[in-house]
Amino acid sequence: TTDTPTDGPGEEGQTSPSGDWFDAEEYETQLAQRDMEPEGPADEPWLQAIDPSYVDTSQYALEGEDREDPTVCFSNASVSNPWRVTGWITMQQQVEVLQESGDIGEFRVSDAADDDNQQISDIQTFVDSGDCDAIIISPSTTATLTPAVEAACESGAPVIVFDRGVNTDCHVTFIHPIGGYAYGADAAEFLVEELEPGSRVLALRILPGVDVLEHRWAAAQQVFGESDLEVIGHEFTEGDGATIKDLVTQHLQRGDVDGIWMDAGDGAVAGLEAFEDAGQPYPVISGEDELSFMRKWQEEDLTALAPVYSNFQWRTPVLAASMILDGEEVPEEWVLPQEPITEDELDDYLERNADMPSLHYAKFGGEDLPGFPEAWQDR
Amino acid sequence: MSLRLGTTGLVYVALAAILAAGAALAAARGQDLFTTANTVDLLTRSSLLGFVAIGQTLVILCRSLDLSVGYVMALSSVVAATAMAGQTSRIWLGVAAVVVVAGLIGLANGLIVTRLGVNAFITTLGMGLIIKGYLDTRYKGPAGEVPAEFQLFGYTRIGVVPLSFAVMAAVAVLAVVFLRRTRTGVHMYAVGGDAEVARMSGVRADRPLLAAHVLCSVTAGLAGLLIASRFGTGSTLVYSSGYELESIAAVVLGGTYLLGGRGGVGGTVAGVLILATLDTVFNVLGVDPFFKDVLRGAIVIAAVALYARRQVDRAATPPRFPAPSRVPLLRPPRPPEAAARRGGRP
Amino acid sequence: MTATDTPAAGASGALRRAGAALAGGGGGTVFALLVLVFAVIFAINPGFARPPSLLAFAQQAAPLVVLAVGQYLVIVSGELDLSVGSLVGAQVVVAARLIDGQEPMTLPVLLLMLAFGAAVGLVNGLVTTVLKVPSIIATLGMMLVLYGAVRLWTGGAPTGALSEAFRVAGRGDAVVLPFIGGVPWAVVIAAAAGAAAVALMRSPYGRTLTAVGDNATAASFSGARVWRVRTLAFVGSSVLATLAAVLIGGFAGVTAQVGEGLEFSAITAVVLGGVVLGGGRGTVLAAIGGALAVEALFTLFNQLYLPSTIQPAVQGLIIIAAVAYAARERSRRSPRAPAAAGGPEKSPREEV
Amino acid sequence: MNGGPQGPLLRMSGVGKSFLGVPVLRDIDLQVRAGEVHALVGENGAGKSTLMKILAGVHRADAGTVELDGGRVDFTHPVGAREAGVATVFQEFNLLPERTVAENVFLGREPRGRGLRAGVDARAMAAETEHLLEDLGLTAISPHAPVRSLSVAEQQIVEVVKAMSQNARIVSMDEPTAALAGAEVELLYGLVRRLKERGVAVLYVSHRLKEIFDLSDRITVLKDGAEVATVDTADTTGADLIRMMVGRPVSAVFPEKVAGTEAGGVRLEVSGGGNERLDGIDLRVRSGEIVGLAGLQGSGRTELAHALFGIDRFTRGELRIDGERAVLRSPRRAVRSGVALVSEDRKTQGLALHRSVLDNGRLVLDAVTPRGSRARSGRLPGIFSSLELAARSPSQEVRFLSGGNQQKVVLAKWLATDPSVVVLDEPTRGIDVGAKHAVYTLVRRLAAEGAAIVLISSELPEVLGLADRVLVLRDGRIAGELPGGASEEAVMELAVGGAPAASGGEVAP
Ligand SMILES: Nc1ncnc2c1ncn2[C@@H]1O[C@H](COP(=O)(O)OP(=O)(O)OP(=O)(O)O)[C@@H](O)[C@H]1O
Ligand SMILES: Nc1ncnc2c1ncn2[C@@H]1O[C@H](COP(=O)(O)OP(=O)(O)OP(=O)(O)O)[C@@H](O)[C@H]1O
Ligand SMILES: [Mg+2]
Ligand SMILES: [Mg+2]
Repeated sequence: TTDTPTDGPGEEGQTSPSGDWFDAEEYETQLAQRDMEPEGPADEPWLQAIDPSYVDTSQYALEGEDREDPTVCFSNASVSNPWRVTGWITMQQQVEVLQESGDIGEFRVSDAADDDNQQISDIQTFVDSGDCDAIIISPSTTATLTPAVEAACESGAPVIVFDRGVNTDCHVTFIHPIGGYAYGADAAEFLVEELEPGSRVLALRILPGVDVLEHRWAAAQQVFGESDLEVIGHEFTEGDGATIKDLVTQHLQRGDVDGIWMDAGDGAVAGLEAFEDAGQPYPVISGEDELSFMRKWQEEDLTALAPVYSNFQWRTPVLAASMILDGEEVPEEWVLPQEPITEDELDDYLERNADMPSLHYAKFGGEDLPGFPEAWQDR
Repeated sequence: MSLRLGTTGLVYVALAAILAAGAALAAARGQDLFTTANTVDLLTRSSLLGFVAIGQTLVILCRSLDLSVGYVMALSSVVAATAMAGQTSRIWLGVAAVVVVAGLIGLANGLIVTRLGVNAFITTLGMGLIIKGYLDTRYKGPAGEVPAEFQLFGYTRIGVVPLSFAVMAAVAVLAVVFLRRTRTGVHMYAVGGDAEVARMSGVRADRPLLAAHVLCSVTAGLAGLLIASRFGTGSTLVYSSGYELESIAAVVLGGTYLLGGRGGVGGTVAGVLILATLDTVFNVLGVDPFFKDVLRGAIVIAAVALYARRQVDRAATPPRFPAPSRVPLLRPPRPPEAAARRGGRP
Repeated sequence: MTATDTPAAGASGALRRAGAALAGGGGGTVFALLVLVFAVIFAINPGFARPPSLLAFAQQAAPLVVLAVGQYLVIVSGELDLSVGSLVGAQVVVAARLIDGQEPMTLPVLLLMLAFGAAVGLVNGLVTTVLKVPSIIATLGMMLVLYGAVRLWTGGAPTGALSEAFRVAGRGDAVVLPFIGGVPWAVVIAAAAGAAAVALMRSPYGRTLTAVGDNATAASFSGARVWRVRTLAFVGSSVLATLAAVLIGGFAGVTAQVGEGLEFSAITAVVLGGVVLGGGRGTVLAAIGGALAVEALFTLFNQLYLPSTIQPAVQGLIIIAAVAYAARERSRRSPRAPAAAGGPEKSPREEV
Repeated sequence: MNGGPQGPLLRMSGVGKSFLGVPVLRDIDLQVRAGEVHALVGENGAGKSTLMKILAGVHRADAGTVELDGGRVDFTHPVGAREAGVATVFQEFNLLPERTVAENVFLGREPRGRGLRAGVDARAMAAETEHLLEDLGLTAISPHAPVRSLSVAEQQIVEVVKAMSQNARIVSMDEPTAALAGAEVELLYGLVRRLKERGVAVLYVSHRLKEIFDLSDRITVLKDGAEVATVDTADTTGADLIRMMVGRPVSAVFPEKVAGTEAGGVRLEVSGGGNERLDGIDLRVRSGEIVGLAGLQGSGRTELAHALFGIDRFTRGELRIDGERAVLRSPRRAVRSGVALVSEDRKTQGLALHRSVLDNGRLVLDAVTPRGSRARSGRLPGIFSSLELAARSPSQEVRFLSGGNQQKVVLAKWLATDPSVVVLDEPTRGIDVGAKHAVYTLVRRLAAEGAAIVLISSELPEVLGLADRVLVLRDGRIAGELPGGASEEAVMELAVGGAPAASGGEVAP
């Protein structure tokens, strides 16, 4: 026997392996998507879709007894950062609702702890077990998970991919917010707008080589390249506050830093503290909708923006699974809205999340779930 | 001899016990540990770590250590995928490139350790950093493409046995033969046991150590090939998966003495299987991923403590005057046979 | 023989020994490296030579210095502690969750952290000494357990917040001196920890610790309780890791990744200081020098605007080169085949 | 064998060697003929081992030449020496404890099979080892046994077998009898004579003059790295040799009791002591008394020493120190009760080799009584000088000292604790005449100061010459007691169990 996916790795997708991370077409598309009005219920952004083209899923519809308590399997890349933890809680809450209503039966989960090979095995195990009526995959890396996702598709169960993509379109739907280019551009454009020409901007990145993060930086480079800002450096921090503070402190020793661009909000506060400790004025900064950063922003009245990589997307896949098993049509590529939080909205979001822990994400989108707010508070 | 066998035997007993316990726990939850899916999963998990751990065994036998294996894996997967460039005709080119590149890294490690006298811990840690720097700078993410035929390596299976596992097992057998039947292999035990004694006995102590480092890197390269074949591309980020420490844990779990000179590949394979079994069992039981780490840490410690305990017991000589006494507090190892010949002269 | 461990016979003797140490590998290499790195930094950026920059550097280096001192205790006794990174992470996360921004909780939580750190060290030590699990495995296991347990407890991501009082140690200034500026608490604390360690290593306990690392049997036959001596070293390492956690948490607040990889930095620092893995040789001052050198290298890379992706490669090269240089010097000073009357180097744990 | 009567098989001329700039060998000329047993004697640190190591390719000479059979050789690795036909039994143990006897014997030159048995041929290796052992009448040792399971004496024999199996033209042995007692020494004699018959040149180092005179044809005396003389054994006496080695006549081999030494109260008392390896040990040592412990290898002397020092404890019976009942659960307790143990193997049990002389001297004080350690260690320099320790400075690492001086450091470490009971296990093993004398004097002085002393030695004259009483151990039990100055035959009779003392009785000078 062989478990090899029959067709080779797909040609299209967000990235060609080994290619440069900047894809002009995709970049333009994402920038345009920012301004499009999404379809779907306005108060349920996780069900909205931007410019969707629907696919028929009747082939996956389960009838009668089969439809009762179907098994949904979820292969998670990891819960190794606060963003994923928040999303994972949201997803579990959503699953409870669906289980209550009988739309989903068993919810089987495997967590690959950021190990691609592990996740391939996890998916393989789901496929081999033959129990899964739908398979949800949050791939840990785009290119490497492609063969496994293809194998999952071949099992016949509907496959739902979310967050990061894969280089194939065999899945029924691929759910994601607009994307990294939009995120990076939002942040960079904000800095360009708020800073004087010639200002010095420091970029703080988490890791190299992760597509979502590389897209953000590629877009930012594009935007900065067309501006008059001076990018004095980009550093990898692994999201560690101490490293961030070290690095920023060192840059401050060598000259002014007027703006900070970050590819994720982790450790933004530590970066800002470096300015405090050095007795320098705060920079213009783009962080993320992580509450620690937003609270700091409010307290210190910063000039800041919180770009958002919509955390509420974690609700969508299970809902989609339920829809697919009902045979309802879903968007082929389910692009969720992704809007940065601006100064005007700051107070509102902080109020709504007043009791949430500091590493919680403002746009987590779970306020209407029955577990709110305890589930997110006592993790 | 008997001790080596004994320890290896114990490792397999431990493996059987863990399998049985896992199966029982799964059964209690109404699940079957030995389904095709789970068995394939278990064996597949083992093959990747297995390659790395076999090589690691060789260096540890020589009283060295290789912390660069994860980075070599990552680099090898990229080298393989870029060399193959998606073309079937270039598969062997890719394999050869990996063997050469990995071999050279191993050679560098070995030369730094033997010629420059740098501690292996630091050498291989430093080498890992160097490779990481290269990978991060040169490649921004996955690179290259592996032809579909090569993916067969990662996905084909014969019955429940994945091809990759069969290859790993074959490499293990080769390693066992190598350790028993070649001078270099035999001398690895000597160098690990006592490098000075080996030297004084006319063993060129550098050679086994060099060979071990080269072979260790090459097996890490094989693991990189497996990665490439399973991912369909080369992945730079594999280095963060912690294979270096996990392989050391597998080797020690397999009964090989961390300070060299004792142990073997047979035990290591069992050690790898134990770790894979744990993972599979945890998966089947749906254990929280963080709790997995807790359990894994605790189980590895407990298992190694068990071996250590047993070795202490085995080392004790049968008493001349048996008495209902406890194990003495501080007893240097004593020969088991000494009592029989006691009083007599050679 | 090490220059710092014996009370100097006389000033000139001390001077001569210090000179010899500097020229001749071992602990000396690291100080030479340190001087070299700083010379380059000053050449690139003369502004760095001003006290505020140097103090900021010292503040950043403080946690690693503290960790290196702890790791030194364990390494010189012939063992290794891989759990410190995880422990730092765990302690910061625990502190944040328990304090949760409430000032009055600071002191009780600090005490609790101290107890927790000591307990972790105790377990590491006892597993290594009494259960005879090699320390690299024992502490690797502890690393996994701590990593998993803390995340299990907090649901994967840190919650809560540190109090202002907690953060003073890592962030605040102890005194503000004229001309020099604020001297950070972290620097004072690290210096105190270093001084205490130097004193400790000169005390009977310290000397016994080194002897245990050199030859555990001989130490035990001389009446040392080897298990206790080593276990205390592990406790020291964990307690110092706790102190480092206070400094790091104080310096930068809580993040999910805090502490990751610090064990290797600390070991690198110690080894760079010429302390031999396997025990019995090397001084605590050299280990501190190693920590400073590691930090100085990072600073240098930064000053050079070295692309951050290349930095690990350069770091790897420099570490290997420095240790190779020290090893060469050492072997020049003591012939390679030591099996003559001087005795074979058959101490059971020569090198890991 | 070649080499012929016409020229020496081995000719070393003008050989010199320095370590760290300190010359340890100067201008040595040495010629060894085929079929000759050539002894090399000298004090500790005279350079005997270094000379052998140059021949064995372990060290390279800084100056001079080495010729084998008229051809110049310069070995850079021991493998070169072996290929040239030089086999060496080193002073230190040189076996891998985890490997089998056969693997050790063939280490570095494993036979390779052909065809199906290509690669290292373990079977051939075992068979050949078996054959070798049988040939030498050593059937008790199995080629498959891990070396770790052999007694020290057996291990030493394996080392000799390993050297003999190489069919070498020159076999050099560095103190091969240091760990051997009577019968095994005899066995070794046989081996050496056999080599001699085969025309092999044997270079033989020993501190035991009796062996030198029993075995050798010629003797070369080294002193402080220089050659003093080469003499024919037949024309020499022991006194001559000692004079040449020491450079001064040693007044009496065993110093007399210090005047005023008197046996006082019982300091150490064991009644009915026993554990897994000892049984029915009754022992009383009074202050000022020296009690010797004799016995064959493996008779349990070290075991008893360990039991007295809390390393292994007595599980039966009672132990009293100065009249107080003591349960010695660890060496630490023993030290606190005033017991000191000069252990059998100074390198693995006595010294931290990378630490300084001073640190080693302070070791026990630091470990056991940290409080007053600084003050009491102030006495160490005095102790060092009273032992005539030859070290460059108190901060020199002890691994750079010669064997005798290392032993003095061990002694100093215990003297610093003012012990009331001193157990010395083979305190003179592998040390030279001068250092031995220092140890004897020290033992006498300790007795005079009121310590109770237990002296274990494989050299019977030593025990008989120093001890007031001698206890003989056999199979873990006390076989009998003899007064000091008893005959060696009487000791051996007890040691072997009533049988008439065999030739094994005549050990040592
Ligand atoms: N590797 C070494 N490094 C430094 N000094 C050494 C070394 N080997 C030997 N020495 C020194 O060389 C001198 C001669 O030592 P050697 O071992 O040859 O003496 P020996 O005659 O064999 O003494 P012993 O009877 O104690 O075995 C001694 O002073 C010793 O300290
Ligand atoms: N800790 C040990 N490890 C290995 N072998 C040992 C140990 N202790 C003793 N032996 C060996 O076991 C045998 C019995 O030892 P024991 O200590 O009872 O004898 P002994 O009379 O002291 O002999 P020795 O002259 O060797 O000191 C001896 O051959 C000894 O070399
Ligand atoms: Mg010698
Ligand atoms: Mg003995």
